[in-house]
Amino acid sequence: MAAVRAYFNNIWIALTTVAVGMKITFKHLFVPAVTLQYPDVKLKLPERARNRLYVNIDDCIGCDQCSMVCPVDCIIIETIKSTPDQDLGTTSTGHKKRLHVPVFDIDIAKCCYCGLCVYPCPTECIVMTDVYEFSEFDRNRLIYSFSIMTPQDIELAKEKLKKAEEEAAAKKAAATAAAAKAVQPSGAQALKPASPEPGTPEQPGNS
Amino acid sequence: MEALENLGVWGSILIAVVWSALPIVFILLYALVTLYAEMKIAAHIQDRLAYMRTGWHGTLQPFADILKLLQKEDTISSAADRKLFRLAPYVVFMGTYGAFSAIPFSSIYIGSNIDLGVFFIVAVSSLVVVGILMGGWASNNKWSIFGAMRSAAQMVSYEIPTALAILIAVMITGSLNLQDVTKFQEGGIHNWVVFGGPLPLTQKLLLIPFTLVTFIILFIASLAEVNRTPFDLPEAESELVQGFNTEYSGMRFAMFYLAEYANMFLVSAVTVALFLGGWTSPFGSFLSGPVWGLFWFIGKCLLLVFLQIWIRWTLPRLRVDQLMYTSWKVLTPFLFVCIFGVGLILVL
Amino acid sequence: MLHEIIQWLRTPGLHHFLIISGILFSVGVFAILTRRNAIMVLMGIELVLNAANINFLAFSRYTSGTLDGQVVAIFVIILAAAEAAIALAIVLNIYQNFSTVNIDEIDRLKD
Amino acid sequence: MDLYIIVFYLFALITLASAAIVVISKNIVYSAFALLFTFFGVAGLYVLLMADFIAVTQLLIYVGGILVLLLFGVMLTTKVIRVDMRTATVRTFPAVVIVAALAGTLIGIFWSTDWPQSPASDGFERTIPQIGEMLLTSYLLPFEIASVVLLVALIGAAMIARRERKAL
Amino acid sequence: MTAEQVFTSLKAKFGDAVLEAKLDALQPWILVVPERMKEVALFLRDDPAMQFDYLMCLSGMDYNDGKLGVVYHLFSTVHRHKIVLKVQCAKETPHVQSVSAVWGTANWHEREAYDLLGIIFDEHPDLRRILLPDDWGGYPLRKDYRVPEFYNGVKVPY
Amino acid sequence: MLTEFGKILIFLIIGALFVVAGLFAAWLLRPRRPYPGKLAPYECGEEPIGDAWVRFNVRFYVVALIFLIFDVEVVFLFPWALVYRELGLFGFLEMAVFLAILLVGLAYVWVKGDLDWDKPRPQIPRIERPPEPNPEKVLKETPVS
Amino acid sequence: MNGSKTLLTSYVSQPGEIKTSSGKTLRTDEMIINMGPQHPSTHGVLRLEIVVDGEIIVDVIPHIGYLHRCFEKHAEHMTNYQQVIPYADRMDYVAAMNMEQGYAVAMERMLKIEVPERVEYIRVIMAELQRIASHLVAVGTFGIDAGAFTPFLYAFHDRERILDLFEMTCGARLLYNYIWVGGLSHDLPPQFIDKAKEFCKYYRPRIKEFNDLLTYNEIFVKRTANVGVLPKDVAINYACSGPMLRASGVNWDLRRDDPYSVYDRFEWEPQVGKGEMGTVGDTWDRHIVRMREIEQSVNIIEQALAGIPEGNVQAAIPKRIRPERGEIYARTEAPRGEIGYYIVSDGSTTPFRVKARSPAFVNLSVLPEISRGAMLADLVLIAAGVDIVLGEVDR
Amino acid sequence: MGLLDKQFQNGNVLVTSLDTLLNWARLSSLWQMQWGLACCAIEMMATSASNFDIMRFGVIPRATPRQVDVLFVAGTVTLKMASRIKRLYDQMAEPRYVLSMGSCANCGGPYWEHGYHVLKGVDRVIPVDVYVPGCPPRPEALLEGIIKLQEKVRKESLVKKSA
Ligand code: SF4
Ligand code: SF4
Ligand code: SF4
Repeated sequence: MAAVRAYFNNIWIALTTVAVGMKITFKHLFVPAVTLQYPDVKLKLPERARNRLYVNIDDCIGCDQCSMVCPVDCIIIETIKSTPDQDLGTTSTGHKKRLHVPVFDIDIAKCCYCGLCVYPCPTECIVMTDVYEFSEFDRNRLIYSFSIMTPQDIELAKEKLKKAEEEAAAKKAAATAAAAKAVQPSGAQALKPASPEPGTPEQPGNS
Repeated sequence: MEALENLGVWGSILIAVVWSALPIVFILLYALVTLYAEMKIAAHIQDRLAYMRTGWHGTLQPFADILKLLQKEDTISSAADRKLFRLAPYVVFMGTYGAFSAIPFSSIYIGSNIDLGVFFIVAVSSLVVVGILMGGWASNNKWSIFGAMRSAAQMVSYEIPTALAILIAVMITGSLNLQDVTKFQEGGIHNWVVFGGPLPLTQKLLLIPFTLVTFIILFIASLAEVNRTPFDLPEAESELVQGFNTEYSGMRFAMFYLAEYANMFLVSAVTVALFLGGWTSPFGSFLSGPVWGLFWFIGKCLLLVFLQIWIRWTLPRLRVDQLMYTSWKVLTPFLFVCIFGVGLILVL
Repeated sequence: MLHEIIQWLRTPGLHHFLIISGILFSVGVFAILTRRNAIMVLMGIELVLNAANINFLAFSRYTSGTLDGQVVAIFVIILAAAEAAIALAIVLNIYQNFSTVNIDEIDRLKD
Repeated sequence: MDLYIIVFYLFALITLASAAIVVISKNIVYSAFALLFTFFGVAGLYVLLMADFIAVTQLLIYVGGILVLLLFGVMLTTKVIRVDMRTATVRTFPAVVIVAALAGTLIGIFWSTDWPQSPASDGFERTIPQIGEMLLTSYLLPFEIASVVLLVALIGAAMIARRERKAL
Repeated sequence: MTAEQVFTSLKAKFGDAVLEAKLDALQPWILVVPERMKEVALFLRDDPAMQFDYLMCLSGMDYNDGKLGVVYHLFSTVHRHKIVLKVQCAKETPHVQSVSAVWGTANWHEREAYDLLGIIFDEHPDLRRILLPDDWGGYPLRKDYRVPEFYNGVKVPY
Repeated sequence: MLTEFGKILIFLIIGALFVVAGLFAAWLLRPRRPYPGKLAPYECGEEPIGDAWVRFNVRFYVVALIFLIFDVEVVFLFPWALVYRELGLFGFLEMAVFLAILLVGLAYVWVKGDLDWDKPRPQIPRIERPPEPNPEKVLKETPVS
Repeated sequence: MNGSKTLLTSYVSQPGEIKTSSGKTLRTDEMIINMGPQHPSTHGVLRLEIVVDGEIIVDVIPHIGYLHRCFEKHAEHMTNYQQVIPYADRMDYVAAMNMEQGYAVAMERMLKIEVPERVEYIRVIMAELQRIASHLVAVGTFGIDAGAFTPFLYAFHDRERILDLFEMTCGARLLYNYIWVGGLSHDLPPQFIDKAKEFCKYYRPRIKEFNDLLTYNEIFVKRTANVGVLPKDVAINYACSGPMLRASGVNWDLRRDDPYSVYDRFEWEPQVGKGEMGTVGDTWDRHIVRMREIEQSVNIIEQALAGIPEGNVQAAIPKRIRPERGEIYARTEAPRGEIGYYIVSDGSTTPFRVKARSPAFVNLSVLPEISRGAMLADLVLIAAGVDIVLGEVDR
Repeated sequence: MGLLDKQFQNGNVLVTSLDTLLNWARLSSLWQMQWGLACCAIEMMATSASNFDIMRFGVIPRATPRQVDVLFVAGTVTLKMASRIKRLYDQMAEPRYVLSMGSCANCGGPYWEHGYHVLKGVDRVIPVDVYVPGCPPRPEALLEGIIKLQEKVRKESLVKKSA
């Protein structure tokens, strides 16, 4: 008898629970959709959103901190020392810039958006933005170079440095030669700095 | 028409051809609508939108889908049996479409007014089983064969409850011809078989519990016949990938897809014609007539299709043994009880 | 002669059905005789039964004019179904025991 | 009558051609699927013989039932290695002789006998009710026996199949 | 039971098989010889006073001094005490007795240690690579591992 | 004149023609660039292990078998359903006997478990433990803390 | 594209003896089915090699490693301990917060740092939110595997709200790098507490709805009850943890039993499986344990939100992490169970060895045991009930 | 060979409009392979969930490669997986597209340096159409990737001979 009871009970429970479920879904049929219609409507991202990196190269002092701390090593920075006669200006945070940054590449395709590079930057020039739409057809376009030095600039800076180094070496040699003699370096000549031409910083990727 | 009649045999054939091509048009239209509607209904049940970007609110989406499928390469796996692989969609679609010939869409439209009506529909649908077995076996893919075998076993087991439920309606209406069955129910909602049919009041009242149960069982069994949730094991994505059509691509797959949707309509149509008064208006002679008949018929069918969709997006699916349990140990015994009950009531 | 044949071909009657059933019957017998696969033999039997059924119906239509032939045909179909069910069960059983459905091999394996 | 001829030959062709495939094909699965067309063609012939109910029954039971059963049987007994699906044909030559003789005799008899050329009746009005009535009246005994036969078949086949499962 | 007690009782039972113990570490550990690891493990699991029935973690180690090792972190759900066992073996003959018959969980952990460090667990029922493909060469977590240039025709390094 | 069955034939033919038309249209448009990799049978991204054409569960057969028997019964039921009212109680009883006999069959297979699909036969895992160590012995051997 | 040719191996299956990859020869009526790596219900890239007899499973051989991303190697190559966190995140990407927390707890124990109370509270809130989010993914995909798609979307909708909270806090939706050794990367944003409270209020009725829709649906119950039963002693022997262990009736929760953080200050209870619908330790129990844990987590979050103290969240972050020589194994309770980090330091600024004992890896190893004799359809649910995340299985 | 497949030299109006129509169909009905690899897959799931609802773009997940148009490589491709990915890609029926989602699939992402078992970019085994950066990309970014892909499809020509 118990088996018969269980048999009918089973059918009954099945029918009722199905009905309950169907009631719920029916209710939802008339609940307005929660969908965000993306290309037409875009979500306002919170302030802290961590998406594509942006480097304000004007403020970068080339200290390499960000690259050091990056766990995936996707920031490549090369620097060229400026000669004492150059004034690269100061950053907006008041740091003195002493290095040219001819290469500041972030392979955004490797980046894991962890944000670790943002914290140590002394000038707060590397930031994560809320730009997330930058798909590409070609992967190489995901390597972003933030440096705005043209090849000529780089050449120039390198030559300068070389010259300065040679000079320094020569001076050093001279200094060693005339060890006793104190050499007063002449005041830094305010040559025209090899700073970049003003213009829109190159925004790689799609527009 | 008459001019054509005068042409003799060939004229009548021409008429018949046109006549029988109508359901194709209907199936296509219906499939487009249902494909769209299914996704939209599902989406709204799930608080989202689905298709929004192809045409106004995505209305053109089914067209895009079909056009896309047309351009899709047709792959036949090298392990497959090419002949049977190609043949299967034909068998499946012919089985489905053959059944449409006995569906009374309206008081003036029925493909073929044979006496055997539903009996023929039940019989010709079995072509689908063979077609599915053919496709699944020819694919030579474990998932396909599993899906096909399951599908066949399932359709076959649920054919008994379906046939028995149909039988009960036939016992009440006394005809197999769906057109006659429908006419039998004319006169308003109270004359529908599901509410006992146009019989003397005492008989009717006695019948109602039986017919209601039968109706529900027929609906459940028809869900299983067309492999819909909660009986969608043959195509259970989470188990069998895509079931028997795993290896099919492009248009061949589209044919299966189309046949599946057409079958959804078919089972609803049978249910409607037998139990819900077919093309008769629920308000007696109000709003009746051939065109309204078409409207009522399709409307009722779509309502059942909606029910199928609604259930699909609500319930989880059964396991094979539970599926068989439901068919043989729940539905069939209940129907036998109903047969005896209805038989007695009608004879006495 | 040719004309006669064409005429004959153009008027399908009892002959035609009988001949078709005869061919079908022979084909079925052929299958039974030649195939070693038990299931194939079964298929041959089904063909033979179908041929018989054609005969029943043809005679019913052309000679008696009653429905008795049809009723008998139903019984034949039913028997065919019952036979198929039992026979296949046996075949499966044999397959399970001997791992083959080849009749000769089974013969051999039995001893 | 023209159409009748065309349809007749169409079905005859379907039937015989597919029957030929059934016996000739080396692949048993092909044979099984060819059987579908044979049954279908035979059903067509039944229709031409004004036996609509039998024709549909043929579809229902042969195609929907027996064929599926056969297919399952085939799929249950084919082995892993594809070669096994081929079914050996033996004694072809003697068989051909016997069958040819048989067919010759049969066709000869059919041919030589003078059968009525036109239907005895103009088809039947609504066969099913009549058949139903005959089943319940003149054929009552076979009808009830049929149920017993079916019962026996069911129990017997289930029993055999079950024994098979036990052996597993 | 404290680590010290475990150590003494192990020492008493297995003698030479228990080599040393560092009991003042953050998490005290006991060093066992690899050949008798299974016995020790069985004892630790089944002894009513120990009942270390829960192997939290099994880690392979490359000590970078020519030695490989396995570290077992044990815990008892009954007595709620923990102990760390270690075994060490030479890099050339990295054989350790498998404990997968003692703790079911060790099965996969040992396969992993085999896969990544090449420690061979004797008597393991199914010692195959688990994470890396079967045709991989070398044991990547060894300190001297060189990344292959190509794997099945695909360049591996960036 | 075309009989009703003729129309059905036309329906079937049109059904087939529709598939032909669809596939023909696709044939016009679709690319065809097969290569062995593309035609490899799909098995979730792995290479197939073993052929798919293997023997299947006998369950499938048993289900088809029971179906067949009941299918046959349905064939009898339909003509009966059309006429039993005219035959009155007698006709009903005849069919009742018929059904009853078959129901015996149903009951039989039900009781014998042929209606069940392969039920899962879960094997609950167990852990091999050595026989419980003799507590006294253990106590002796292990210095108690 | 070079080398693609060599990737292709033969596509033809050889006739003859078929062996499983663990070397067992098949019987004639058995067959190998490959589920995955691309299969709708393997939740990523698990591959199950299934030996079936009909539909009954004879054996399951899980193949993992399709997502082996060399976490341990990376950890050894980092230039400092902090950099490991992004990789720890990516282990269990569904519950990144818990992964970070585990690592942070281990490192703090090693460095013997006390973290400020506010940090602990925030960590608890985050960990519990993450636990809800993770369980939502688990029960949602469980629904899909059972054939019900809608519950999954409801679950994901709720999860989305949690992700919004996370994004507000640390800017990322999935992989946060939020919990640092000794502190947090950011303090909570000002609106956070209100929003979180709002979420809790919104969420409670949704749990009931979800249960009505899926958990107590008779079909679902019939599918999961008595399926994949894992007895207590086997669970312990296989070192299962988390909901898997609790569903087997072991009242065990690291938050309570091996305490860390401030869980002892809240009122909550570990949920254990009771076998209401079938046997203790079946798949339904695993599901219901998760559902109930979600409720408990909401409780904890509400209490933590009410009691959160003020303070500096970065006070204890060491400038330079250089632990002494030594090693530590520390474990915490992630949504999937015990996440343990075994960290060995050689006294330098980079870890010498980091081994992660990931819960799903261990839980998965019991899968073959509990799925023998079940049906193919059950296996899908059993695997879903184990709730694996391949990232941490393979690391 | 399809009759129209790459058969025309230059487009006349008819060909061009046919092209447009077909491209439109392909781009609006990108069926996606239901497959995720790693963390990115979770975001992919989130994209198909109610809040972002990828289906608005006509993207429907299908389980078998035969019926899909686009493969989202969402997550880290390991070397063990590479051959499988290649095989699945091969089994897709043409026309087919690949969208690489996330840093890992683009170039190995965070694992490019020490990941001995990580394929450094899925484009080493299969051709990629669109790269979506991010780790993981936000759901919107994936949607944007799809829009990009649609742009690409729109510019294709099925019937014209490819140069
Ligand atoms: S966000 Fe992380 S991975 Fe990306 S550049 Fe910064 S530190 Fe490197
Ligand atoms: S840390 Fe900041 S200033 Fe230093 S190199 Fe990086 S971006 Fe430039
Ligand atoms: S790109 Fe980032 S989020 Fe995506 S799979 Fe790789 S590590 Fe995970």
